[in-house]
Amino acid sequence: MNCTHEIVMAGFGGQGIMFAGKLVSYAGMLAGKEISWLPSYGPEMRGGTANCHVIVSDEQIGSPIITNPTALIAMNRPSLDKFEDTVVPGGLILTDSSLINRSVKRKDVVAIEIPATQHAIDLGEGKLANMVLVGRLIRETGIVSLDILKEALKKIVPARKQELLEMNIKMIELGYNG
Amino acid sequence: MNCTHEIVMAGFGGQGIMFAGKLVSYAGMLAGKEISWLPSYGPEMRGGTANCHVIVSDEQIGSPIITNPTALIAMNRPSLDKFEDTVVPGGLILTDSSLINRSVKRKDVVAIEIPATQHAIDLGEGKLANMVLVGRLIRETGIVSLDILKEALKKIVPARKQELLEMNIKMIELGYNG
Amino acid sequence: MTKVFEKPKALCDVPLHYCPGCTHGIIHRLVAEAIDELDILGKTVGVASVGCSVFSYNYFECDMQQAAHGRAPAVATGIKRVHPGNVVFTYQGDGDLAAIGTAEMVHAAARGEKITVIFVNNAIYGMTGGQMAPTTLLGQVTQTSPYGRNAENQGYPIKVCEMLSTLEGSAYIARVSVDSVKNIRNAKKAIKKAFETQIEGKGFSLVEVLSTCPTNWGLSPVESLDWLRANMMPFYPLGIYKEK
Amino acid sequence: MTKVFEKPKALCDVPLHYCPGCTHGIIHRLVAEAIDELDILGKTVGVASVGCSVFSYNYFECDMQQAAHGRAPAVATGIKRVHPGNVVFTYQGDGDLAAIGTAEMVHAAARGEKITVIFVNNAIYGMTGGQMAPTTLLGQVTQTSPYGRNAENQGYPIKVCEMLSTLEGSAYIARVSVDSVKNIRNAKKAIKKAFETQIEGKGFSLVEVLSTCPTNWGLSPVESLDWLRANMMPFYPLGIYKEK
Amino acid sequence: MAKVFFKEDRCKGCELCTTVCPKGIVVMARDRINNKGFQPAQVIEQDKCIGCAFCAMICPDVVIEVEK
Amino acid sequence: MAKVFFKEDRCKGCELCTTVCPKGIVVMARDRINNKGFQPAQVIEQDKCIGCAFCAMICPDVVIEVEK
Amino acid sequence: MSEKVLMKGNEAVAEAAIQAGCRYFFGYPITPQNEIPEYMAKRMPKVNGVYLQAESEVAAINMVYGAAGAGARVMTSSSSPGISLKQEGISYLVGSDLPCVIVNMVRGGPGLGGIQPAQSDYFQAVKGGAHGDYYLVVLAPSSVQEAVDLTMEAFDIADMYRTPVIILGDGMLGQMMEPVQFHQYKGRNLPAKDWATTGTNNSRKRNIINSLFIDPQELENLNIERFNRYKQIQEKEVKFESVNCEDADVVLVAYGTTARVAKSAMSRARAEGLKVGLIRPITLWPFPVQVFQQVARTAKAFLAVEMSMGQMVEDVRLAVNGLKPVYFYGRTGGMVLTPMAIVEEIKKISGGEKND
Amino acid sequence: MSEKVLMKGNEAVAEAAIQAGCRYFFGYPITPQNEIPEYMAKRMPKVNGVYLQAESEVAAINMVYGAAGAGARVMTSSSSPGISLKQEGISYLVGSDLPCVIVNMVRGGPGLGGIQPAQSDYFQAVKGGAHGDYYLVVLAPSSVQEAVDLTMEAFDIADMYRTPVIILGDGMLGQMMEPVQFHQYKGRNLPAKDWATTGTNNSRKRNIINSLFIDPQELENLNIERFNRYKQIQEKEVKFESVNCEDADVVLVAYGTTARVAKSAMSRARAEGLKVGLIRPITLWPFPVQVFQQVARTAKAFLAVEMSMGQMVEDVRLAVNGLKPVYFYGRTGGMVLTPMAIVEEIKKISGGEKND
Ligand SMILES: Cc1ncc(C[n+]2csc(CCOP(=O)(O)OP(=O)(O)O)c2C)c(N)n1
Ligand SMILES: Cc1ncc(C[n+]2csc(CCOP(=O)(O)OP(=O)(O)O)c2C)c(N)n1
Ligand code: SF4
Ligand code: SF4
Ligand code: SF4
Ligand code: SF4
Ligand code: SF4
Ligand code: SF4
Ligand SMILES: [Mg+2]
Ligand SMILES: [Mg+2]
Repeated sequence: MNCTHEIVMAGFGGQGIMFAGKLVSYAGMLAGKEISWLPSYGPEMRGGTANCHVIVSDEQIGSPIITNPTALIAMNRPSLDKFEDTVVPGGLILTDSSLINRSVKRKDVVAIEIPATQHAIDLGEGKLANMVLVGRLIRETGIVSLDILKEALKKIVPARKQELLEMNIKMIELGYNG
Repeated sequence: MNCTHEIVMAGFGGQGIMFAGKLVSYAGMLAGKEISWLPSYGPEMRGGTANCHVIVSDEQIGSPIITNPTALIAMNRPSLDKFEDTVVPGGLILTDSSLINRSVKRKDVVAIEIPATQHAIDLGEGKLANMVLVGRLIRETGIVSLDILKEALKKIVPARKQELLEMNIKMIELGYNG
Repeated sequence: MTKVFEKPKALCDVPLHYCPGCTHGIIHRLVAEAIDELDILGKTVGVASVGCSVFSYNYFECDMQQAAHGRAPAVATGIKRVHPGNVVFTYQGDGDLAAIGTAEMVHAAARGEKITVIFVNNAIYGMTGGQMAPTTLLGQVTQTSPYGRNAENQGYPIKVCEMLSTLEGSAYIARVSVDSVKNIRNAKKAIKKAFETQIEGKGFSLVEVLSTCPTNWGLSPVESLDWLRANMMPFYPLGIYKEK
Repeated sequence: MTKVFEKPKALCDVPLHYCPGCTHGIIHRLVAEAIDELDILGKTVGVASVGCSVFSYNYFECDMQQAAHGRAPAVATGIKRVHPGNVVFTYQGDGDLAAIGTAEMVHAAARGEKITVIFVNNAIYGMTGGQMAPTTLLGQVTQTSPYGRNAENQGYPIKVCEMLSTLEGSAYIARVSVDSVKNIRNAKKAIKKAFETQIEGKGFSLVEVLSTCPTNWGLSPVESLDWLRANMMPFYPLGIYKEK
Repeated sequence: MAKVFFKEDRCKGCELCTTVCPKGIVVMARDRINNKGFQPAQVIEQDKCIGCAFCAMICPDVVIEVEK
Repeated sequence: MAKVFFKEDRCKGCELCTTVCPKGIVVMARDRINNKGFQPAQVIEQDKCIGCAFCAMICPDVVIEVEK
Repeated sequence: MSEKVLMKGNEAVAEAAIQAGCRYFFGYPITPQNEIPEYMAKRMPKVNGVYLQAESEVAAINMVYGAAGAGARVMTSSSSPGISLKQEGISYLVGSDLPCVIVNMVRGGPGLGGIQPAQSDYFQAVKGGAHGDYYLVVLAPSSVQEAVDLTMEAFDIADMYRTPVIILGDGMLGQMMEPVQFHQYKGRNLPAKDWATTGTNNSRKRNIINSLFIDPQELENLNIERFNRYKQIQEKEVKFESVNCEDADVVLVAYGTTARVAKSAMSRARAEGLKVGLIRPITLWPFPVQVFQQVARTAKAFLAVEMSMGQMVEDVRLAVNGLKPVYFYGRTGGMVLTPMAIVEEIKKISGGEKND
Repeated sequence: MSEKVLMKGNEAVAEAAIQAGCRYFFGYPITPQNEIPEYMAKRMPKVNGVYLQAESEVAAINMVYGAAGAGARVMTSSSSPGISLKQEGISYLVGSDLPCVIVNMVRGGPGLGGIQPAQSDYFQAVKGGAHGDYYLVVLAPSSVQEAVDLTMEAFDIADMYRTPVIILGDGMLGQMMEPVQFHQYKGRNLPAKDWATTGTNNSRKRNIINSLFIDPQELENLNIERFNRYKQIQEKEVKFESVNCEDADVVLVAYGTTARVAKSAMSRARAEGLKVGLIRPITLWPFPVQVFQQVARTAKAFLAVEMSMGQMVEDVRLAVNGLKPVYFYGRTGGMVLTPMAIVEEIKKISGGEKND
């Protein structure tokens, strides 16, 4: 059972939450794992928080809904407020500290606060903070290898957006190594 | 079972078929019997034949639909063509011979052909041929007495149409006695 | 001697079920004549609606579909989108088109759907026995306006041609009548024009035909034509409302 | 010092759920201001429709009903017929009113139903994530017109005021916008006038308000107002279309 | 000379045809009913017919054919 | 003298108010985010305000009150 | 005590509604129930009520929603295709807990079908034709008199439990005339409609009529609360008639007009020495499950007869739960059962010829 | 062999339809199935197909009628309230024997309800939400891959038996992404659509698509003919999955996404030493009755789990027919079941705490 990763990624619409989730899912698929990806949907998306549930597992996946994530990526304060308490003890919480004006309160989890947006701005594109966080996520959890993640990225970023691809990879590496 | 009268009345729309049926039903009700009245309905009424099923019985009435009438009043040829064969052996067929250019073929029924419309015209209102036939019907079948029939008529013809009432009674008597 | 008048080929050789003197029959014939004259029988598909004309699927020699009450324009859209080369028409009463079918009608027109609608307005629900229609005139007595249609509670009659003409997608909209030989001739012209509009791909076409319902108006067929002229024609002016 | 501007009493003191810069919020406030000014809060019943404004039942301090998609005018009719003394309004989007609700809208107008319709036209289905609406402009890209709305296949946008004005029962029909202070002022006037029309028993009233959907237009709120001015206002001219 | 034919059994006796004949020769048969039970329309004075087909045009039941 | 009040936590940072102020004094706070996570609108130069309430009228979220 | 009058089923239902205090009717014509709107059009103006012909069945049911939400006793009626169109609206009425009465004079289906009597809308009425978890109270009169009595009661049940109630008749019931009496209507004690949108009059908190609950936990809670009310209805409102079941080998099960035919069949069969009984569910939902459990102890078999291809028979099977075989015989498409044919079926069962 | 791709359930259904030859789609937006029309809007023009956004669900289903009658492979999709609006149209499709595929991504109800996943439209889909005697073939995929495979097959079943086929999913299935493969679509051998209204081309007798049969005998005959086709479907098209039933004491019954949760629950229960099995109906109609009859011999009890207040459980009861107790556990209104809660229920049954 321990080889099942249940990741919740949450933030505002427009922060690339859904894309980040898709990327990890895709990488999981390439790695030969069972995967599922489930977005929150409906009016709560407007103005409020958007989130997605990603499961990467060695076993067949039952419900794609995650009640207690093994890892949480929170990209705004409402998301952290909403999901902090749901993370399993010993789980991981990754926050974008450029956007969240408080710290993680839980003491029984691994809390990592990264100024991801700031890093991303420094590297040239603030909107790719999501990739910074994904890079860090896979380092912390080992869901997939960095190589597979990059491979997945290549598959889902259209060839004509080569530039974007490279930028994304840079961000991931920053997160992974930083 | 013999005290159940199942009467089909049929003709064109406008000939007072439904009214005749209602009258007999009402009379049956006044006579303390169980009764039901069921009209044909729907598009076949337009242009084609209109008919109604009247059951007057000493017992509770099951289906108000009559498959094999004990008595048939046919006021046009299509009606006679349609229902002649359905009448029970020994049953009654009453036709308006002013309007039907053929005779009853069945030999196992009591067939009475009355030039009802002609009689009614002679008496002053051709449209009351239906009453002539009803008068004859109750004489032949004894469903109700003539008095009860008249009483019923008084109840369903509005008081302000006194003249019409008298005319109707005349027609019924003509049929009953003629 | 040559035939100067005979049954059009597009009309089946069967008796019509309409009441005596009901002008649905005339309108059927005009549609069939238009189909004959344009020589399009083999590619025409008709859509019968729910109303006295529901059985029109038995009367036209082309392929036919029978649509749910009010939905003929949607059904016609389905057909036309699958076979854009077909000529698709609907035949609808005023209850069908102007009451329950309002949305389907308005949107087929707005889409400029390349179909032709024959809209038979007899100011009443004929088939169901004479209830008030959206086109019933003020003061008109019907089974469900027994004290005469009254604007305060039952609203105003809808002028369909006027309303649909406001829509960009409508390409040909006309109102005609079949109360006289002259008007019957004009009606035929309009119906033909409507089919042509479709064939030329210009957009949505509709011909509203003022029609009688002797049975539910409680008038003889001849009186019915008089009533139509005296009451319907002043309120529903004949004419071409839109032509692209 | 006196308050020259504050939250109207008819508006509940809760945050609105609309996206940043969505002009639904302005329109809500204008409706509430009109209710305040006419002092009719206690007898007003509102009908929320299905769309982004579905939660408007949480925002007005009067009794509210939530209606099925497109059916707000029918629901309002039910309410008004039971309590003719009430002031009944619906608040509907363009998908709700001009697509699925076309028949209910047309017939409420034709009946001269004494209700007021606040019709928020943002040329898109907001709530469901930005699909094409009947009011989407030609060429406009939406989730279901990804190559731009194209008249040939997807038809033409519907001009609701123009269409409803052809109906005898409509008593007040106006189109306004909330893109500028001036237009907001006019919008408020029109909304108030619409309520007055109802209160005076003149018939059906409708105010179409051109509105933005920054989220689904993919523009910032400020850009959205520009887009509205540049694209919607020329196609949907502001003005009073009918006044009895 | 023109000629009109009536498919008599299709006639519903509505009388519309009688109102449009410029020659006034279309009349109802009061002496008989057809199989449907209606008194049918007829033209007895065929020779007066000018073949205008007005009667046929207004007939809702395609009862009438006209030759000229 | 006029005064504008902002219920800052209701502000969604849409910037509409900033486009209508005749005095150009409504500006976005770039230095802070409110509880909802938005950079709110604000008026610093209150003394320049003429109390026209344009800002309030265009605000979709009833953030602004104006006194005069 | 009122006089006996002769009335069509449709008219009788309309008059009964008015006598039960219904003052709002929203309808749309369709055969074979047109006499209901027509009667309403004539009578409502006389009793200060409203008859409004809607532009469609969809509009009609949503007008019912508005009127019911505004606190009125309100009714609509239609027949099969029209009732299908009302399904979304019915689900909304349920979701907003609004009381109303809906009449379905069933005709042959599917599609435009025919206009002769049928019972093939049983599933739709009883199992839920619309979306979501819900039941409707479904009353099935088998005579014009019963149509009157049940219509009156329907309004009380609707108001008591805040639920739509269906009167499920058929073309035959609607069109036939029988003698009826209108007994003085004694209503139940009912809770005030303090939830209705009448305008706050600035003197109470605003009322909201709504079926949207975006938080699934809230929606689930409301569903559970509603099902608790359903449980009460199941306990208190079940109605049925059972005849000759004590010694019966074969028990006929039939409702509505078909039950009349079944009764004739029962008499004939008894006359021929066959021990036949009849259970006639009057409430189709709640279904009278207990009487089946009881009768199943002594009866040898059940025979459901319906004007359908077999719909109520499922509820009979569920009620009997395998204790005894349940057979089916039906006609459909507007064809009506005859007593003779039912007797034949009974004989087949008794002779072991018929398979479960 | 095609590559694995990651796709949303909704998009996968849309793509599968296109690969199965569907070239006509008529829809109307509603959450949570919007990705279907949106995908169609993008893809159809590329394959010379037609995507048309109708003015309503009612219009959409009637466009489907027209297109199906014209001989096309055609699809529509919606979610609960929208499907309720389609009921009349569905009955017409049935009555005119027209093939088509209808997708319902179910959400919480009744009324406007919510938008989270639910299974509370089971009755509507399986028992008949519309009027008249009829059934629909109802397919219930439980993964995105199965959604693809069943959608493809749905078109063949529809054409083979001239019936509408429903794909019954839920919001979760529609919204989730999973890896899928699009296998080369091998169609069945299907009869020619010589009944379609394509225009006679003056070379054949005219075709009529119609559901009106005013003569009840004719209508009955057609209904019987249709039910004969249903019998064939019941014989040939039943699909289900059964796992661990051989030695199971308690057999879970679940379909769609709930079956996934049930599987997790089964694993957990087995891990705790409880002998638990699972039957997953894939065709909800025809319901896999026989497997229940068989398993009922050895199992001690059945537990139906659904995202509803209990709907499929009736079919389980009918199938088990009293042989063994049938229990129910469900959540509703958009609440989703958890494996833990199901295991709890299993324990209650095993411990005799739960009542039938
Ligand atoms: C959904 C539905 N509602 C109602 C009906 C009943 N109905 C049949 S025809 C008709 C009205 C027909 O009136 P119109 O369209 O004016 O045609 P007419 O008979 O006057 O030619 C109605 C309401 C139906 N068949 N289906
Ligand atoms: C019967 C039905 N069909 C579809 C929907 C889904 N739906 C919800 S809102 C909406 C459209 C809203 O668009 P609009 O009316 O323009 O309002 P907006 O959100 O743009 O303000 C739709 C189609 C529904 N809830 N019910
Ligand atoms: S009822 Fe009226 S419209 Fe229908 S066929 Fe008869 S006359 Fe014509
Ligand atoms: S989606 Fe559009 S209409 Fe809806 S709240 Fe957001 S901006 Fe406003
Ligand atoms: S063709 Fe003309 S002239 Fe001859 S009978 Fe007919 S209407 Fe009269
Ligand atoms: S118009 Fe036709 S149906 Fe009418 S009387 Fe003349 S011939 Fe007969
Ligand atoms: S009230 Fe007028 S001047 Fe003052 S801040 Fe607002 S817009 Fe500017
Ligand atoms: S208009 Fe209102 S919500 Fe928008 S930025 Fe200004 S104060 Fe904030
Ligand atoms: Mg009409
Ligand atoms: Mg909109």
